[in-house]
Amino acid sequence: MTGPALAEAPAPVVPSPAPRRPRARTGRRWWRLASPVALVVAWEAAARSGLLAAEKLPAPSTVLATGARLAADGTLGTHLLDSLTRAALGLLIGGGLALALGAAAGLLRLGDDLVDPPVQMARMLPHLGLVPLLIIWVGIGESLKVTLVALGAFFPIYFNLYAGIRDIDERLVEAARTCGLGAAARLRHVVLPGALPALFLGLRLAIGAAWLSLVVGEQVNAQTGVGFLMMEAREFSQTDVVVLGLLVYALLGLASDLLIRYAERRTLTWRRGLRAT
Amino acid sequence: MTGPALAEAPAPVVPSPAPRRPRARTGRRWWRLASPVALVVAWEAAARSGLLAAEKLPAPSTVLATGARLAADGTLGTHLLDSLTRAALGLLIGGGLALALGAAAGLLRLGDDLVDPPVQMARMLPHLGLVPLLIIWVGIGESLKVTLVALGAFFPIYFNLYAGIRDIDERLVEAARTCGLGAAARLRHVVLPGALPALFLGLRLAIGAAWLSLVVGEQVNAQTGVGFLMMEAREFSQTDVVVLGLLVYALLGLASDLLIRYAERRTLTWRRGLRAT
Amino acid sequence: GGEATDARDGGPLRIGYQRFGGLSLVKARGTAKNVTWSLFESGPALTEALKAGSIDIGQVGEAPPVFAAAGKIPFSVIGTSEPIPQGEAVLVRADSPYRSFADLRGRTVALNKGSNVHWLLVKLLEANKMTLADLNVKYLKPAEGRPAFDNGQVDAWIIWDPYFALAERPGVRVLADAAGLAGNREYVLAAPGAVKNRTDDVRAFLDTYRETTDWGIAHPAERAAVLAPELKIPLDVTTRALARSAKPLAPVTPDIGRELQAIADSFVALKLVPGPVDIAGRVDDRFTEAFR
Amino acid sequence: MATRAAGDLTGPVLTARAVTRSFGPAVVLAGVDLTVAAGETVALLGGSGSGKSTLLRVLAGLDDDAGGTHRVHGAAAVVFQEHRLLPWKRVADNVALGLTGPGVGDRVDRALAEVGLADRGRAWPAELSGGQAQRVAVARALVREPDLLLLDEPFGALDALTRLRMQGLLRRLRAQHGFAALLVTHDVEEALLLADRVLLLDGGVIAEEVPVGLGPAPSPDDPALGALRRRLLDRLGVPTS
Amino acid sequence: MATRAAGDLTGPVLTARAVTRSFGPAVVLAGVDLTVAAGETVALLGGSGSGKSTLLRVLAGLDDDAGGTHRVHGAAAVVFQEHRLLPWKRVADNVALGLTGPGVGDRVDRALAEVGLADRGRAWPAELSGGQAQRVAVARALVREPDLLLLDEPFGALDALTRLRMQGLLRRLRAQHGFAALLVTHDVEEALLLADRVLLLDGGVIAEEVPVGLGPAPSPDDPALGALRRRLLDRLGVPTS
Ligand SMILES: Nc1ncnc2c1ncn2[C@@H]1O[C@H](COP(=O)(O)OP(=O)(O)OP(=O)(O)O)[C@@H](O)[C@H]1O
Ligand SMILES: Nc1ncnc2c1ncn2[C@@H]1O[C@H](COP(=O)(O)OP(=O)(O)OP(=O)(O)O)[C@@H](O)[C@H]1O
Ligand SMILES: [Mg+2]
Ligand SMILES: [Mg+2]
Repeated sequence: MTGPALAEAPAPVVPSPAPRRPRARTGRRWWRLASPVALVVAWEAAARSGLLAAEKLPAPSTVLATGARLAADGTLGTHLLDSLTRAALGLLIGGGLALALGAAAGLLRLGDDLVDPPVQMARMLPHLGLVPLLIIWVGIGESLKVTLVALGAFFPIYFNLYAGIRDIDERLVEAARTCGLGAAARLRHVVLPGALPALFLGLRLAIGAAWLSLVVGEQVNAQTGVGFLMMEAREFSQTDVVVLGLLVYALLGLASDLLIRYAERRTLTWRRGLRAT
Repeated sequence: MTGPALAEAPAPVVPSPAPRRPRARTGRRWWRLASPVALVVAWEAAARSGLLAAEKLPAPSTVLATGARLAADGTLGTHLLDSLTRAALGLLIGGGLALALGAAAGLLRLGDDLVDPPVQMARMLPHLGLVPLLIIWVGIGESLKVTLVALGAFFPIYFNLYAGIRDIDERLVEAARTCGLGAAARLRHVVLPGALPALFLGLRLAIGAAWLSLVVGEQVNAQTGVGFLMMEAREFSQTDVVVLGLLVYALLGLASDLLIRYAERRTLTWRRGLRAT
Repeated sequence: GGEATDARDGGPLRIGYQRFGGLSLVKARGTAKNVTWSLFESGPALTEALKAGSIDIGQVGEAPPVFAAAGKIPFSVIGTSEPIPQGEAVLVRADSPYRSFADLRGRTVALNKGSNVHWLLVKLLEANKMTLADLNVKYLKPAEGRPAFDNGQVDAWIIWDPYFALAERPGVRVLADAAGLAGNREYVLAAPGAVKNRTDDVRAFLDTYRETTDWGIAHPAERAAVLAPELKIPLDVTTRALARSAKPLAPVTPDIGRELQAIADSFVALKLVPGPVDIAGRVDDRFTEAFR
Repeated sequence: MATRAAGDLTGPVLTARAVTRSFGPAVVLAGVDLTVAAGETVALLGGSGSGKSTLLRVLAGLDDDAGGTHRVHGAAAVVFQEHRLLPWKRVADNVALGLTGPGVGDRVDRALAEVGLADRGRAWPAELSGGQAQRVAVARALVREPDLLLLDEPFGALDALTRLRMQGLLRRLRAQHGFAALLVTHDVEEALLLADRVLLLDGGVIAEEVPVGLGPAPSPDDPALGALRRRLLDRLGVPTS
Repeated sequence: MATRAAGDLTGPVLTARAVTRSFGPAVVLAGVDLTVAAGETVALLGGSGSGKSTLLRVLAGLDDDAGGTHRVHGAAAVVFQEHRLLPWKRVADNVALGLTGPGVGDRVDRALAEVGLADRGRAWPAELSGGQAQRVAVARALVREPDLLLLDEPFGALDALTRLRMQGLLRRLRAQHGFAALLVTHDVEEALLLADRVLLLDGGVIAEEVPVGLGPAPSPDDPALGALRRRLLDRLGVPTS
């Protein structure tokens, strides 16, 4: 807002009394914690009362204690860092490829014809099924884990980008063309911002897929990583550590979601969708 | 088109000479096979020439021969049927839940506040990590596999539906309201069709996720299923059967994609996106 | 296609090991020089890496070499251990009515497919004049078998150490072990390239292996203290498992070849592996010195 | 021609008191008072960005953040400034939106015929020209025979001839069904020809109210009309030589 | 006031020959021939759905499926019937779209000021009223100082005063920069006031061509204008008492 007065509608410059909105929104954000908190409380209560056997699901407090112990001796940090590194690397590679190929397929007819059919076929290949081949191709080291993450991250980004590009209002592209924008500038000013919401969604799904792939990957010859930690715990039936691993994933999910939400709020200020009623 | 003449624009009723479009489109559809075919030919050539060692990747002809053998003795059919049943059941359950919760979160503020945060947290839980807990909760039978598929299918559908609903042009909802449409009718006439493209995308991703989950699930105490077939082959290093399994997945991917494309063409005739240039 | 990749002269020798196998003590004590370690959750996973040429030497139980040979994976059997029949067992819940393995007829039994316990199952069936059809077999990995067993989804669980020792708690009873049925030896496998091109490195490593194993047998308390943190298992469990499962190494002999071949033939007869398998021919005795 | 229902007898169909609306610090509506009697047509004039569409949205009950009170007695139908046709429904289905009961198909066909689009019922909204889409939106509002029509520049994208026809249609239907209408328009002439009363929105309030009273079918050459036009244009700041 | 460039001397800025376009079986353009001289303003009239927007799209080079030949000599800028502002760019960025070089900010500010929206540069398109958005679209076209302006009802959503101002702006800028314009409009008066020549699109062809020649700043009360208006309205089928 540049100023209170509108050039051609000389509306009285009475500042409106109560800017309620921001307050309400903050309130709402806290309120969103209600259901997770309720779930955790119910879980703890069930565990304490003995309704939920400890080997079925350890109490949150037990899990937290385990977490504190592992965090204190540095184990959790090391594993987390390694997993994060792998996930980041894989996301970078898979996401980069998905951006390039998705843009090619979404924007160019030739790209669509060449790229999309093989991707459509590859889309269904489950990572786990590929593991034996990947072991032969890329070995059992870090590259296997990163490849699996990249594969997992590729598809949601590719598909959402492709769909996002296809969804862009053709009329806006035309308008940009008449404004003298070349292909590159149209990409930057019209296609990219237009496909951004879809891209964000793809990124969310990709982050989830990355973790999933990492768990698969960290089963093969890993000595570190949250997936390894969980697998090790599984083998020894340390349910509390397994649940701790899940909790770590859930918190990472929440953190990445907050990050993406923040990025969305920054870049998608212009949007107004169907407000929930 | 109702007729050649436009009521208020009395344009001459000269039928336009060449309806080139449909022809071109059929031609294009075939042309889309080019790159998969080229890939397969290159693969076969590399295998025959010895560039690609048989244990790295068997030739397509070998894989096809294996496929023919397994199809002839009925093995492939049985496994496929079992996998398909599990996938369908899981998709149904997971998809149904995703539709219900996604709609609740997308449409109702209360639903958003209650449903979305736990889902956001659960989103990152990798299925594999859940397997030990799921074994305790649902056992090691069919329900485990179906649960895993349902979990895999849930998230893409939920997220895409949620985003699709949030993306609907608020102005159209307003227009529907002024036409006297109640909440249910608005859902049916505005929200559902508006979110349909996103829903289709979610369905695509969900089918992929369903297969992935199934491979995980069919590693645990399965005697049938394509995932089991592949795992068994993996134990005996029968790379051709592993690749056959992958091929089956790829073909299923293609088939499901054609199905969804068909459904999209039927229901989304009204759309016009950025045409590839 | 291992040959090309696994013969890299000069580089560290790549060792594949499993939790609690004899090699883990070498890893834990850090006595071997110029090696890299890869951990595998099971024998089949380790032989898969052998096939991919990702490791030079690995250690597995009884059945994996047979499955690997059936899978045409190139490797040779270069060493073994004394039998460890107490290191694997059939577990049931203490309050269950089963008194012998034969009582399990028609019941559900969980075990890991393709591992040493698979051979034990075959021998148990044979000894009790039963067939696979008499049991409801569930193939579950150790990590999956434990919750299934603990929650009563299977009636019995055939498992090896250390999972055996971990599961051995009040309320759990050992129905039978491998004594008199199966050898349950450990086998050292090597990639052909390593055997051919890096004979000296392999020999040096095996020497270290034997020295470490012998030290462990001489110092059981210290051994448990070293291994418990490495394995992340409680010390008492480690001690108990090691007491029965840590055996001296042994050289491969024609007898060993015959023992393995018998396993292979039996698996073939039961159609557990496809086609005939020649495992005796995989035995390579050029490193026997290191194991004496 | 039927008689227009006298608003004062049957009570107002729309009442609004002290309607306010601001966007952030900018106050767009600063307290609008408005009454529309049953069967009455009120034209709303105002500069671009003066808040006409905002007011219409409030009156249609679509704006929860507005202050003041407003009430519609009976059913209202809205024609928005943009056509707001559902892109995934064919033209006929868009017009039929929310209608139930027997004979809907016929009613829709008749409404489309009335706006000159009888043969475009099966077209998609994206296939329509600007003026055609606008007319479909008008048909969608008319077909539900409301007590109050809220029209936001319904004829803005129409050529002179089609516009005249649509104005005629509106007059005819109003005479038949006796509905009231609040018509936002930029065309002073149109306002005077169609409305019983002309309001001028300025500075966030109704700054001027001009009763027209030219009779049910005024002629464009009526001298009274010329005077009114000059007065309104003056008030809008347009130089009338 | 600067002299208008004589079209005949500098050659045409737009030529189109036998332009055809059909949608399925419906032929919308059946062979349109059109020339616009440099600096000339041509108004295009026609019924709703007669193909005016379709023709403009073809001339702007946006329609690959059209037949015939057409050429723009120099740079063209388009104002579409809908505003087509990029919703993710603020108003000022929308106007600046595709502009480079120093002083863009100033030029954009000036253009926005000229259409009366000096203080809305940082607003989002969704926050604009219908008329404001349309004026931003006009500013976006004007700021690039093209050789040819293609305008599809650029003033359709504007109130009388703003409309007059915008017409004045267009006339002034044309005099300053000498650009040519093809103006689709529904308003016969506007066509006559702004254009050198009025074309009538009917039946898919240019059915009528009327040179105006009222001089650079015609008065609305010019009697010649009255006659022309009557002729055009007649041709459009509008009864002129
Ligand atoms: N994509 C399309 N498919 C089918 N018909 C179309 C399509 N686009 C336009 N038409 C038809 O072409 C005709 C001309 O449309 P156009 O938009 O050019 O009209 P116009 O002269 O601009 O009308 P208006 O004054 O109402 O804007 C109309 O009858 C319209 O229905
Ligand atoms: N969402 C919004 N956020 C901020 N300002 C807004 C928003 N919507 C409308 N406005 C402002 O409110 C004012 C009134 O808008 P409105 O659409 O009611 O005008 P209008 O009278 O209909 O104009 P027009 O004749 O151009 O359609 C305008 O200045 C507009 O910029
Ligand atoms: Mg408005
Ligand atoms: Mg048009």
